[in-house]
Amino acid sequence: MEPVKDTAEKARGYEGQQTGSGGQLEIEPYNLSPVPCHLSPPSPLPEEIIYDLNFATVREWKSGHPGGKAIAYFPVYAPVEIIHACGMLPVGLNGAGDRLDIQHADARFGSFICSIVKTTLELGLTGHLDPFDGFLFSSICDSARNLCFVMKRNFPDMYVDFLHLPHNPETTASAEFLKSEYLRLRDNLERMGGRRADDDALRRSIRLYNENRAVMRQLYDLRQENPHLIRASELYTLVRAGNFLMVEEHTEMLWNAIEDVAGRTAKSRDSIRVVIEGSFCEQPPLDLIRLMEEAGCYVVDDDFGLGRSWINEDVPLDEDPLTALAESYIDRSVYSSVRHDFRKPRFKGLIEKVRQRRADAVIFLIAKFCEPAEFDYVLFKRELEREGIPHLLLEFEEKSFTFERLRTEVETFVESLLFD
Amino acid sequence: MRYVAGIDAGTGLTKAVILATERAGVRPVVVGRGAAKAGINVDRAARTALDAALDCAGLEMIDICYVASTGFGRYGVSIRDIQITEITSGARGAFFLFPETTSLLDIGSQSTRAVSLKEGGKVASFKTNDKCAAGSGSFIVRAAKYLQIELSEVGELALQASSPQAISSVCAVLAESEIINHVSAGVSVEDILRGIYDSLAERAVMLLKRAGSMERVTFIGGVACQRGMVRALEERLGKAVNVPEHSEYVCAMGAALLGLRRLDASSQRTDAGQAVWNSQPVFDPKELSTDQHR
Amino acid sequence: MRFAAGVDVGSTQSKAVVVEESRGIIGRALVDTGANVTRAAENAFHLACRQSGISPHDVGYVVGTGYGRYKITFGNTQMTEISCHARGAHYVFPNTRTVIDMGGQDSKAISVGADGEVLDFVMNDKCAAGTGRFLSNAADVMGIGLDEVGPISLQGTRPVKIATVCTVFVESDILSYLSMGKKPEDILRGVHLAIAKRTISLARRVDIEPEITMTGGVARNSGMVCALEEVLGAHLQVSPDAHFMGAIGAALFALDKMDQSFESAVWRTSLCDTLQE
Amino acid sequence: MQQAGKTEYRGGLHQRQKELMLRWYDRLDVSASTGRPPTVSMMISGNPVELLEGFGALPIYPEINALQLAIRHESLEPILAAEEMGYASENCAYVKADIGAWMKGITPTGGRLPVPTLALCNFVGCNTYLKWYEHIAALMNAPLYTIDVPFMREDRPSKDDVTYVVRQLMEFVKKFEALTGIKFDYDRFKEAVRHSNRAEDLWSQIKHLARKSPSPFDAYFDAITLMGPLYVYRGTEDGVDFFEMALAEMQEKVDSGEGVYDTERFRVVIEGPPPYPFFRTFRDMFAKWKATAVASTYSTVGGLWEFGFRHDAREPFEAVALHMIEHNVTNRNYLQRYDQIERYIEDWRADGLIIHFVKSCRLFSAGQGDMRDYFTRKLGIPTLYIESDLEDPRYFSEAQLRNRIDAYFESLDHHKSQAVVGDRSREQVTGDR
Ligand SMILES: Nc1ncnc2c1ncn2[C@@H]1O[C@H](COP(=O)(O)OP(=O)(O)O)[C@@H](O)[C@H]1O
Ligand SMILES: Nc1ncnc2c1ncn2[C@@H]1O[C@H](COP(=O)(O)OP(=O)(O)O)[C@@H](O)[C@H]1O
Ligand code: SF4
Ligand code: SF4
Ligand code: SF4
Repeated sequence: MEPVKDTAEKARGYEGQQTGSGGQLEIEPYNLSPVPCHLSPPSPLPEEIIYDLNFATVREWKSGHPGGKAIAYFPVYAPVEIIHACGMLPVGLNGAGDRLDIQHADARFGSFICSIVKTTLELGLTGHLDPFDGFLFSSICDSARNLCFVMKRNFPDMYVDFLHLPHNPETTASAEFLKSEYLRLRDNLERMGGRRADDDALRRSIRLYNENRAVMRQLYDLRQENPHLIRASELYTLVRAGNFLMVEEHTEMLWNAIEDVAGRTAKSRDSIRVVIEGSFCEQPPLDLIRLMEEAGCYVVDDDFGLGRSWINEDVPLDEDPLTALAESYIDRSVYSSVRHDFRKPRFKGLIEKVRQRRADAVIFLIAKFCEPAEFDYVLFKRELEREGIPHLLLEFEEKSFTFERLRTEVETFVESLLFD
Repeated sequence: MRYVAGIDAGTGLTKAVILATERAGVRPVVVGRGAAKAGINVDRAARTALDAALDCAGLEMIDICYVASTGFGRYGVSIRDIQITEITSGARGAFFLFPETTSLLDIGSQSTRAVSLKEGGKVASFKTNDKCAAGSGSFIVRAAKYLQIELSEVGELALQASSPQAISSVCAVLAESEIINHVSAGVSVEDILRGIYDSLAERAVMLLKRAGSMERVTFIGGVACQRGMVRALEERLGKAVNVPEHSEYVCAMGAALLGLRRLDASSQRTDAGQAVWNSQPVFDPKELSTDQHR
Repeated sequence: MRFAAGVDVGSTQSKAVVVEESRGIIGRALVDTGANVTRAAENAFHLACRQSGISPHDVGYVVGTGYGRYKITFGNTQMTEISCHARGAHYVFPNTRTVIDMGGQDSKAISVGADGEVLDFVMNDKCAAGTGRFLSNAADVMGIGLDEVGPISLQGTRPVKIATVCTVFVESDILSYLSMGKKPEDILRGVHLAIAKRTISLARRVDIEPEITMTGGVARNSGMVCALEEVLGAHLQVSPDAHFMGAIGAALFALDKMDQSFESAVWRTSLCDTLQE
Repeated sequence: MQQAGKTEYRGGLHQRQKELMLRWYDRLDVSASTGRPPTVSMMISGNPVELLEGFGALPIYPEINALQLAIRHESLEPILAAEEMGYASENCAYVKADIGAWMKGITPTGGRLPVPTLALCNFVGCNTYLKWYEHIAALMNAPLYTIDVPFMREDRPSKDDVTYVVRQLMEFVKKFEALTGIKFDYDRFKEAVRHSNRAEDLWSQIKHLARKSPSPFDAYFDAITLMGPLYVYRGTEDGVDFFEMALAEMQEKVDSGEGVYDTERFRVVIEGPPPYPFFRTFRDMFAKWKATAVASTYSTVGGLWEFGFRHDAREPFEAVALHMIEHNVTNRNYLQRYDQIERYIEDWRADGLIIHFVKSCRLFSAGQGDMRDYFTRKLGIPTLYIESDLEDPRYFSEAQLRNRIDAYFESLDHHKSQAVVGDRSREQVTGDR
């Protein structure tokens, strides 16, 4: 396929550029010490992994696991444990960033639709998703839901499934319903060639993911304390890389990173501490994240790609595993604009986050046409204003690459908080 | 006497202002102004504008202690000591001229910005039209070109409108065909222009509302020197707005003011909060974003 | 001898074409539309007649098309430019199956049947992004004549990426590229490619099948044709009359209207029905 | 015989519809000051209006409020008001109009609207509903309950799906009992289900009359007039009477061979909601070509009955649950919608499909390009794709739409003239029936 070479080149371009634009920051460009994992040396940087539209990590895993299946899930709240327990590789779809020109998908999805929906279809239509054996969507928003069925029509030979995540946690029926939904998924996966995911297998997977999430939380805490030691873009790529790796490998990668960060010294800059909200699904370009740091923001918390880290605490191991998973979605999951829980409004969650991370401000980094996030902004805004927390709304598209206007806005925002 | 320059590298015009002040704490005065058409070379336009301002003030480059740049091309001004966004500097400039200002409207050639201010002329919140150029100054430039009238006459002509004709198209470019329709339907140029101003004013008020308060509006930017627009805006707001003389220079002046503060701060005290502006690395947009793909 | 004419009143330019009974084109004219649409249409029509060496009174039937078609006071009826472009393209290149039309304010793609009838079509949105206007603007900003932008862009080897699609915002993009020291030809090439991608992604909504004919004023821009071909990976037919295609189609419809020997009676009746409204 | 220019059906039926709707608004006005009867705000899609009958409660449909504003050209003001609050220009304009109108105290009739006793988010397909109700609850200070309805991700709903919804319906009943102190009247509920069954049957028969040539009514523009009573009065005797009257009138027209226009030149299927702010203008664009919509997906948002589903009084809760899960267009997946349209085109004998892409409604629109692709490429059905909005007048470009619609019919005309030359007789025969 034609775009293959192009992408590899671009990935290298990014690598070179990391030092280029960051050259004036005090922080040394971050380098992973070689991870002793199953990847062929030299092991790729997380940044290469997450922007690799050819999914080299997936191809490699598959060649190492003959007959193994890879399931791509649309960004958020996917029960990766179940896929893992079936002996499959769960892979989070990130969209395509600015690495792919949308040529076909625009025609299928018209205006007013967010970019990730289009790039996902485009990836499929251009054959980039060939390494996968199935797609998993869930009830996060109307666009994503319709995408699921458009994919189903365009890829009739693929396993395409849709999970209905409950929106009414007030009723006890919802956990039961979700369990039945998870059971259905498990059976479907088994039918398409997965291993039988019995309770033991499920528990094993949950344990692995519990550990992974714990390390991730640790990294986030570390960053909150020392935002000058670990850059937002760095942490971002590290966490994101988990979408493409087997969970064990990723956990190891994170442990290495923690070690590495602990050994760093840098002097802290006078920047404002911000929480980033609204980038849970479509991902902002890496340069935009960098730009925010350069403009004087320390990102102390974010919801970038809730993909992996969406359960706040450990999933209990002493219960029936599927019930434990279902209850975890309902009671332990991270809030976002596409998870609905009327027991506790989202804005409370945001205010809590701001306080806990000692942030000065909130930046809403919202994908253009992401309706759930746009709706929530109204209530978030109301509440932040009541609490006197400054905030800024920015819109991005994953495929944008010039940020003059955004730069002006972020700089002004920082100036308004720092100047005098 | 100390002289500080502010340079606003806009998309249409590059403007420079020179401020003079005896010592810290004394209200500075504007001693020179100059402008140049922003062309391909931002730096050259900045120098030309600054030279014009220097001429006007009867000064030499060597007299300038500090240069603050602002505007779209702020990173392109090589002689700058600091760069500030046009929103921050516009707010300062407006506050300097009209201390009662609660909100600021700045309509330039491509962008419209609404800012709400807090005490001291600081920015409380702001909104810009980032998705679409509809409602900005180029709308008028285009219309003037199309109707074959001088840009400087547009504002006055619109004041003579008797029955304004609404323009519904949101797009600066597509509005042309609507204008044609009106012309061929025999609508007078005055009425069309007023219609354009009404639609610009509507968008501007919308933006102001989104940015926050609208109590005391100061209107700056190139479009503010068009009286028809001021009138349309006042009618829509239902109250008078402040329009400074030389409205297009307000951002440059605001930048100079902030530059002056910087100068005072660095010569008098160095506390951490201020030092950031020195320690903060100056990024050149060239190094970022666009270039990396090549 | 009787004649028929088609007048295409576009947003930017008005075109008129006169055909004779044997369907040969005998005159064509192009004027800027400007502020007075009706006058522009008249001017174009009269010029075309003069060029054909006939008097406007010799013209038996006039079909108006284009965005200003309802303003043509002397016309006998109107057709949409979609039908007209399809017809015109089919007349010039009988094997045409797809028409890509780029004008001053809109771009469209039309899928054409064997008889030149419209099977399917798409048009761009209510936004000037990615149209001929975009190009004229870019030309203005860079101080280059409209005739030159295409040829210059062809010399570009390392096209820049243009993110903005807004015709107004593109100005500042161009300026910042210029100030970065990018070469004008690379910038223009970037602009052309950006529009080409946009247009093709629109055009993919219809079946793009060979032969593909490009029509409209932008077809005169060799750089754009080349960019479209590159993005599409297919050859485009461009007639020297590309700009007049809509007017040609309209003139042919006008001829049908007069021509008693036109086979499909039903087609004509239904056309008459349309006219009555 | 109707004139070509006269495009809207106005008769006794229309009058009756108006009366019914005004009466409903009057009762809401009374409730606003007295608190009686209690009210439940809910969504049209798969609305469980029968349950309210069990309480003697009245429904409030924010969607109807919003569309009324749009039809009266009053939607822009509330939309702008909502945008000032921070809503994005892309957000569903229904929500913005409804919330903006609430904040500004604008109502469709000028009467008052009560704060709902309960904001019931019957989540049937559209994720925007969830946001809408969250906002209604927050801004109006109304108690909120959500009924989460599993999406149609497989061909048929599973037992778990039905149980899940039934349990929530029961919880809603308990919650509403607690809120109002009114005891749920099961028999009245059953009675309402029985009425619904009858009204649905009549409605379905009416829709099937559109299979005749000429169709006695326009299943897009005229059907919308009939949809109000269907949602508000379905479970009542008034509703049944209304639809009996409607069926009789339509049948009469069929018997006399009367269509929407003097001649029916085109039969089309329309997908997507109409542009309410320009309802008339939009309709006239079709009238010009004497094109009748013989079926539409939009008229099935509240329920899809023409393929056989009826509420079953023997298992009333299950019936309500099934209606919510399976038998309305919003909770059905995209591929099921393709099937539905395909059946319309075949069984209602349509010449083509018109897709109206509504910018701010992703439920309908996300993926309509693929739908277009499917119908043109896979099935070879002439399809027109147009864009505007159902509520926001700013997205309506009259000249552009007219251009597209004209071009579409110009080409459809050509198609037909080619195909019909030998086929005229068939139309004649069916037309005479
Ligand atoms: N002589 C003039 N008379 C009236 N309006 C003018 C004049 N010169 C410029 N303008 C208006 O001012 C706009 C430019 O405003 P400005 O604030 O300089 O923009 P920017 O900062 O983006 O360059 C032009 O688009 C035009 O509408
Ligand atoms: N000589 C030329 N070279 C290149 N492009 C041209 C030339 N003349 C016209 N154009 C392009 O054609 C466009 C007008 O196309 P046209 O089909 O006449 O549009 P419309 O029908 O809307 O008036 C202009 O905007 C311009 O970009
Ligand atoms: S970015 Fe937002 S709108 Fe798009 S798929 Fe994700 S949640 Fe849905
Ligand atoms: S509508 Fe006009 S001004 Fe707005 S983005 Fe499009 S071209 Fe630009
Ligand atoms: S998005 Fe569409 S279906 Fe959902 S509430 Fe809005 S208009 Fe209704």
